Amino acid sequence: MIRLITNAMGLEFKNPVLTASGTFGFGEEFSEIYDLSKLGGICSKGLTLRERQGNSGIRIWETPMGMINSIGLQNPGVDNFIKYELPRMKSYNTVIAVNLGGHCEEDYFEGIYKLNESDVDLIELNISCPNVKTGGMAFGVKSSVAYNIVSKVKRICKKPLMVKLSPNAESMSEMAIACEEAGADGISLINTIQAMAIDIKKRKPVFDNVYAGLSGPCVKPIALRMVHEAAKNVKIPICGLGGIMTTQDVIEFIMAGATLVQIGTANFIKPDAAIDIIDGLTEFMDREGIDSLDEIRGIV
Amino acid sequence: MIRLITNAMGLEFKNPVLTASGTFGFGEEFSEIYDLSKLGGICSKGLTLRERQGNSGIRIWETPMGMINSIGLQNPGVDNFIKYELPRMKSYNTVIAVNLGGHCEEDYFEGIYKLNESDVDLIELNISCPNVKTGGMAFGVKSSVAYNIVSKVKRICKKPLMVKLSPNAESMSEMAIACEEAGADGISLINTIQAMAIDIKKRKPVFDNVYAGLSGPCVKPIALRMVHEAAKNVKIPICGLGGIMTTQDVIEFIMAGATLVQIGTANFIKPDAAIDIIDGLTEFMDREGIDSLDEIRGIV
Amino acid sequence: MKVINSRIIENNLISNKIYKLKVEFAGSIIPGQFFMIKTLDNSFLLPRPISVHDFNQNELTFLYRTEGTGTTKISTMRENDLIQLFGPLGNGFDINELKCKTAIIGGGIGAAPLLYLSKVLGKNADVYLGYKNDVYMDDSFRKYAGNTVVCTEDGCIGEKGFVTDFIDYNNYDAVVTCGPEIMMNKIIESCREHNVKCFASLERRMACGMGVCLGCTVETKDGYKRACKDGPVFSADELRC
Amino acid sequence: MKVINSRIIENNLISNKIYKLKVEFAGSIIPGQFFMIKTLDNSFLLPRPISVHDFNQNELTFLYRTEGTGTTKISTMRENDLIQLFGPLGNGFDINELKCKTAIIGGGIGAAPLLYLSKVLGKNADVYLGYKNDVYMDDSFRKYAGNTVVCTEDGCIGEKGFVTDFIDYNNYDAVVTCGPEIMMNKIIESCREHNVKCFASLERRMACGMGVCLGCTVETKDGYKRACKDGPVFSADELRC
Ligand SMILES: Cc1cc2nc3c(=O)[nH]c(=O)nc-3n(C[C@H](O)[C@H](O)[C@H](O)COP(=O)(O)OP(=O)(O)OC[C@H]3O[C@@H](n4cnc5c(N)ncnc54)[C@H](O)[C@@H]3O)c2cc1C
Ligand SMILES: Cc1cc2nc3c(=O)[nH]c(=O)nc-3n(C[C@H](O)[C@H](O)[C@H](O)COP(=O)(O)OP(=O)(O)OC[C@H]3O[C@@H](n4cnc5c(N)ncnc54)[C@H](O)[C@@H]3O)c2cc1C
Ligand SMILES: Cc1cc2nc3c(=O)[nH]c(=O)nc-3n(C[C@H](O)[C@H](O)[C@H](O)COP(=O)(O)O)c2cc1C
Ligand SMILES: Cc1cc2nc3c(=O)[nH]c(=O)nc-3n(C[C@H](O)[C@H](O)[C@H](O)COP(=O)(O)O)c2cc1C
Ligand code: FES
Ligand code: FES
Repeated sequence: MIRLITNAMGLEFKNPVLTASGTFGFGEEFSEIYDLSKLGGICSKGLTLRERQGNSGIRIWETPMGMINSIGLQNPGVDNFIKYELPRMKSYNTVIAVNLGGHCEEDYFEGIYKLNESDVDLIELNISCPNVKTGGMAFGVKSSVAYNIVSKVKRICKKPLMVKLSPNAESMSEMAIACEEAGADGISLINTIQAMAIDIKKRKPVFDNVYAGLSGPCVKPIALRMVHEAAKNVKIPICGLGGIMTTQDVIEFIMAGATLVQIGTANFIKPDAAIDIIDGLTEFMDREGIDSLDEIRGIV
Repeated sequence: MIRLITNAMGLEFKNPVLTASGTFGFGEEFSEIYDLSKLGGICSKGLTLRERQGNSGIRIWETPMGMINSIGLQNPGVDNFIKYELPRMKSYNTVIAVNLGGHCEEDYFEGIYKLNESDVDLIELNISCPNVKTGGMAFGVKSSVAYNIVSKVKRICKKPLMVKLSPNAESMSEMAIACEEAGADGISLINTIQAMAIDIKKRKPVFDNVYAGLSGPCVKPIALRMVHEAAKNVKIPICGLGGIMTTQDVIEFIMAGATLVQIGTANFIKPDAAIDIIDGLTEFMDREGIDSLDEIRGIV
Repeated sequence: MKVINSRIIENNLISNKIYKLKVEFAGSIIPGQFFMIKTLDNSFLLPRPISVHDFNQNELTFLYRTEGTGTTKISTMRENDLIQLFGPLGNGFDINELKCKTAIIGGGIGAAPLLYLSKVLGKNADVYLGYKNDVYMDDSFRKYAGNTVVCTEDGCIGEKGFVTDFIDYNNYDAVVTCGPEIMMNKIIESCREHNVKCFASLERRMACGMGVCLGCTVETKDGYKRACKDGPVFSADELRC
Repeated sequence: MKVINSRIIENNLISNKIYKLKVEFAGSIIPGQFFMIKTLDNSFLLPRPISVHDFNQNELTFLYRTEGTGTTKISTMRENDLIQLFGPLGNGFDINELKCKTAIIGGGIGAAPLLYLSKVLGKNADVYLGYKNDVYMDDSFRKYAGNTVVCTEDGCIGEKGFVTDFIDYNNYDAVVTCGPEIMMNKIIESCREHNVKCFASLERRMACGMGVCLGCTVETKDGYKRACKDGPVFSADELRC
């Protein structure tokens, strides 16, 4: 297991496998299924400064080897998180990342100020949520806009800062470079891809918000390309995700240049998927005679 | 069947269902399976001015509910096409579209001059192929670049001109608008999405070209969103494609605003899929008591 | 709750489109709880929520209707095949609230989760089952319930009419229901009128089934709740309908 | 060629990971042709190319080894299930070129397409089968072939060694081969040395199987050809290896 220890962004992760924001709640439910200290880390459900109810109407839709969600950042807000969720999360004995979204610059700043004073290990700045009408993804499409918000956040942020990129960005390479130049300690990608579903009986969009976010195995080939593209363009560590279901998928992301990975939708498909994947990594290293994942990282 | 007749770009289509470029060759093989005159139209394999060998190495890779291809526009060139393929295609008694790619402006112009003098019904200008190193998709990413090439082509083109857009475009709405303003008679979308696969045993990308194009049911939710986005922004007719497998998929694209659709990867999965889909359209109209697809077009 | 690959003991068609699936399972289960079920192949992605129909001696029984891709695929599984189960999930019925005279009202396949409840409540609870025209599950209920009333819309079997026509709410202290929304709404309304406490088991599209994805929202008087974790059983008092 | 949903007559394990699939099919088939095969669910997307192993009286037989998702899924299909077939596809062997003394050389599962050929060629053709350690198909070949030589790498059954060690190319006017690339390359080389005409059946990843996608390229002296339509049988003279 020691072979899996991964250092990135000034933090030590027990292994490179984190669970992805919005697919793991705040960990409590999963702690009934397995020992969370086995994880490399946990990314919290996306938080906003203030509590949010989330979107009305249908929120989940299955697609061929994928799902579309329109949760709309339902969350208890930063204060409630720090008070009620974080203490329990810290007891899980793994790296705790807070996924922070925002509607405007001030929201991000205020959230950061509060989190600066908390026990959180890592901030994952969500500039990419496609499910909220204002802000959210708007920060994640144009690299100049992203550069602006990331550099401002970085100036005030006392925690390691990982920026979560949107696959809907105009250019993944430019976006990654912009975040690196703005001072991000790392980047994670991809968030969900903007998609749509139509209910032909009702002759209406399935989602009240019309567009929503696609995730799951169907997006993996796209996510892998984007991680590779980002990795070729920046030196900061990359946390790769998008459709990871198996250890083999993780290896692919690492070969494409990812330092860390996140498990998202797979947590729904097989709730102990992350543990299988971590176990599989050790087996893979044994089989291939590898002492450290550094030997294959970015090899492609 | 008369109810399915669709007029667009100055042409009459027997029905709104065409077969997509690169998935149907020049029709010959499929003519052994079914009567091609049943189709709304056929888009030829992507042509370039001069014959191309296409890419080396593996060209096909299966992914969850999708496939990645790296054919690299292997084709006989415009002259050979006009001489050897087009006469037979014209005998199929359906709308014949030529999919034309290019590496540089001059290639496109010369191709158009030759096709102007031919029997081709429609030109589908491919500014979006992700599988050739130079040109190809480069024209399809930035809307200003697309505007430039499309307006120049339009000036010399004597056939109806449909521009095939890339899902890798920076912004689908801006791209659609740029093509409309440049004078396109219609647009078709989406081409394949840039993706990647890694062979972890070889520790190498699967494709010699590293990145290649993703298609099939997995991309449908994304394609549908893009078609909807384009339809909300332009008045020219839209030909929607990307992952269509069933009549229900077609209805969704039409409700999202498509006038025509194309069947791509489905031709491989069930070679007579297009016929099933066309038959299904009639049944759908009967069931819903609809006289014309206009009643549902763009309803969402 | 746990994730296991469980062996199928039987998976048989028992009525039009209705299958009974029996699997091995050790653990304890509250009536009204459900499992997320998936085949081991990739013919569909999200597990499907299916309620516990019956449970005893390490045998867990589900009753499901084939609707779309997932349930149709599940119906092709055979004896000894393995199937992925995740559960038990959800709050289930609060038995303490039902130690009074209770009416259990099920509509169609919606009655599936009510059998195990009826078994636990015993003769104290009467059962009302409404069907379109195809009747199933009635014999199982008769074994446990006080009184069992069966009706069909066309009267082909049992009483003719909607199940809601045959209940005298004055006879009951509590009502439990699961079935089509329109039926449940009608029952909730009647219960409010008659001041009878009422519990309804709701259905929502689910991804995780365990409370983390926030995909299965139910609008309550306290804001959104999760059908999978705060439910699927809700007190009619909480519901906004 | 046609697309049909065909009824499965049998689909049985006949050796380690090797299945024999028999389906209903009416039509005519040239030895060496193949079908694109798919289950009717969506557990995988692209049909899988599988060669005709045998054909008679409306019964088409395939022999396949479970490799990954697709073949494993196909192996779970049972009698009377329907399966999607598209074919027959490919050029098949040119029987006229093989009306001389012919050696048929198969390696492992690669021998599958050679049985129907052997049946058509009859006693005029000898058969050489090489396996790692597990031998199958040998009895079927013995029925039709002139001489049948079986060998295994470890000698557990038949001769010990590689199949290529047991062929005297001087005895033959033509050689036909299908199996691992490294085996086929060696045979092609020997045939060139001995001036024996040689035909090899090649495998490539395929999407359409009918010549339209251009996904299955084979490098030949005349440039790229399509394994599915211009092949899968190629004359060694054309090949660049
Ligand atoms: C808590 C709970 C318990 C249930 N118990 C039973 C039971 O005991 N017996 C039974 O027959 N059915 C039950 N259902 C309904 C059952 O889950 C759906 O019929 C099933 O998910 C449909 O899946 P499908 O693949 O056949 O249909 P598809 O339409 O192909 O499914 C597509 C997606 O929509 C979801 N979906 C479709 N219909 C429903 C629905 N009614 N409720 C929730 N999700 C849906 C599916 O889960 C899937 O994610 C229950 C639902 C819930 C929420
Ligand atoms: C013309 C032809 C005839 C064949 N005849 C037979 C036969 O009679 N018996 C038999 O056992 N096998 C045969 N094969 C090989 C067989 O097609 C593959 O073993 C099978 O496609 C593997 O699919 P999978 O889903 O099990 O593996 P996966 O690895 O899951 O397949 C993933 C993808 O790669 C493709 N692929 C993987 N391996 C091969 C391969 N060796 N050749 C072509 N595509 C491959 C699959 O078709 C699929 O698209 C033949 C191949 C060709 C091209
Ligand atoms: C139900 C759901 C909710 C999500 N919520 C968030 C969120 O709050 N913040 C965020 O950054 N990403 C969110 N995501 C995106 C995931 O973290 C992840 O980026 C995406 O799903 C791709 O990974 P996957 O394919 O492995 O799921 C959510 C995804 C799902 C499916
Ligand atoms: C094997 C293959 C070859 C293709 N070749 C071309 C091409 O030459 N020109 C083009 O514009 N699109 C080409 N495409 C893209 C398709 O026309 C279509 O845009 C894409 O596959 C999405 O539709 P689908 O998901 O229905 O396949 C090709 C696609 C495939 C799968
Ligand atoms: S299904 Fe995920 S929270 Fe209920
Ligand atoms: S598989 Fe499509 S051309 Fe050969």
